[in-house]
Amino acid sequence: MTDALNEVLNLGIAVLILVLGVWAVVARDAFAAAVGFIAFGLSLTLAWLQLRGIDVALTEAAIGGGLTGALTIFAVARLRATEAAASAERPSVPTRIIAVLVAGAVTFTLILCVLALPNPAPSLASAVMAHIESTGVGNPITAVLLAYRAMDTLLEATVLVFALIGVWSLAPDDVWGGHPGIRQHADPNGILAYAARILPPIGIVVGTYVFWVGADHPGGKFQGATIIAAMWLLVVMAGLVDTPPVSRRWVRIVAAAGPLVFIAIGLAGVPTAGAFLAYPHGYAKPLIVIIELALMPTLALVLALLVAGAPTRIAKR
Amino acid sequence: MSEFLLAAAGFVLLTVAVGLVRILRGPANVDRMMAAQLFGTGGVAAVLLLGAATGAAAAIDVALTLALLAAFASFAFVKAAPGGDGAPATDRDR
Amino acid sequence: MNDILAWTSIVAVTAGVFFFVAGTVGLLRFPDAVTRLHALTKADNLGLGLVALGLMAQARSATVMLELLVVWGLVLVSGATAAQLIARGQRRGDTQP
Amino acid sequence: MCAALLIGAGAYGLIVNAHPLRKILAFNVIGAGVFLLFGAIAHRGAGAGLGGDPVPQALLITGIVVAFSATALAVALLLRLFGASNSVTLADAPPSSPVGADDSAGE
Repeated sequence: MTDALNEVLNLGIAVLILVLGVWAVVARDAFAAAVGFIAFGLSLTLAWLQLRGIDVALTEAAIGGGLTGALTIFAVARLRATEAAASAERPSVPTRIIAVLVAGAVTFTLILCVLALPNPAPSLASAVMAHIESTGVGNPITAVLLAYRAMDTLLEATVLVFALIGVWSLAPDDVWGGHPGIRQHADPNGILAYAARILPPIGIVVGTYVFWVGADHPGGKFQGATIIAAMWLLVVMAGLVDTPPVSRRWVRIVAAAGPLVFIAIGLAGVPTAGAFLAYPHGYAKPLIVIIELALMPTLALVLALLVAGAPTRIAKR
Repeated sequence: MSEFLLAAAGFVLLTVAVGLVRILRGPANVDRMMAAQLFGTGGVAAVLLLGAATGAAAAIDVALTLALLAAFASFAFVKAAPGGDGAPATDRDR
Repeated sequence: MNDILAWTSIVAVTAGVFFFVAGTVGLLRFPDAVTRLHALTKADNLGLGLVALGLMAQARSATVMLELLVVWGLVLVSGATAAQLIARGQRRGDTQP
Repeated sequence: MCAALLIGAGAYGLIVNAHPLRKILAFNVIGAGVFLLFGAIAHRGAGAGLGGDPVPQALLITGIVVAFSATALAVALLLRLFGASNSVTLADAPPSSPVGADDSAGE
């Protein structure tokens, strides 16, 4: 009974995701497409929940639903003028037929591959669980992220910082190093400012909580950092504070600190444990906590500034 | 009990899906802005019910995140949408 | 005792689902954006509250109950704010078409 | 569960759009499809008391975050292109626009 219900539910979520995904691509109006895309991200969260990837569900809820949504929606607003011109040059019918054929072929091949997946599926779960004791961390996903595959996580944090450098370097010459994003003007006594005063304290508590439980339960630094970044952006949106000019020293120090601490600990592993990113026996848990603690502010800052975009205004001296 | 909760989750999800179709078709952007609202309530309820049905306690954290970020998304809509607090022009003017 | 709790949650969750259905019916049937917004926000928030209440009866610890309460409170605050903002944007669009 | 797998495949059928911002969105949809496929595979590898194989799940988190940063960079590039040439298509941009004069990223 439960299984059948579950199956129906999964099917329903699958259909919902498909419809929203198609909508995000074919909708005539870009705003509608962006809204559909956000709903798409939020329904993916449900799918992750059903696939028992609660950590992934948290990440998707935070990044897919919130930050990517805000990013695209602001871009749509700023590019509104170009929409008419772009929709005027719709691809010709033969082009579209070819595109449909190509996409159909890719889909068909993928379905064949999916049906050909080995059964029972290969799994590293038991290998992870066998060694989790030595990391001192209770959440297997945190263990994988920061112990077994720490190199990936380090590279990821570095990629984020480089993406931010890339975004910043797109600033025009005259506003180099200025404030990113558009200056928001809102009524300081308005309802949005009110919400921006109520929500962030709760949000920061929730973000820290999600970060803290990450050691033993689903959660972790990415999710917590995203929540905090969103809260900061909310305050910026309400016009209560402005984004900092990117040439400020503290911005740059915070943006670089997390990966640097990570690399330093990794290098320290060479003499003490015999390999880059290896943890000496018995010190794994404190070191992992230090890395997470160092990465957290970096991630929050970088994620928020990635949404804010390239500098657009001159820094006030 | 878990069957009941699962069925309830499915039902809520169904109403969310129906509402979403209505909202996305909506004639004006104002209608579309409600999408995040809808997920803020319906989606959170579905997540809570699913979590309770499958016994995943951490689903509440997901619901918490979803609630915060859905609020963030709807504020972003309002700021960015034509006719919202951000730009005064509406779609039809262009 | 357990029976009472179970029935409480069944009744509350059912009532919550009913309000979700009502909200969606309102969304489908009401003629303009402001009334649709009204149906969506009020009915759905009540529905979520009832669902949270129902699940609280199932909760194993006080922390979980508190978390459920916080979830509902958050959605209430943000939902009310966003509804205000959307409705305001709608009205501005009406007065200067 | 196989039903969920098909979504990943279905999402691929979506590469037909003119506006570059929409292309970015479509690309994200494809990415989400890939993630979902990977997640479903992770779910098949459940074992040792876990709901899914934790290694792919951890990689998924990494993947989602990196996809977000790539999207942010793409959007920033697009906005800069628009700011520099008042157009979002490379084809008919006036040749005088100094696009990409200062992209010394990755220092």
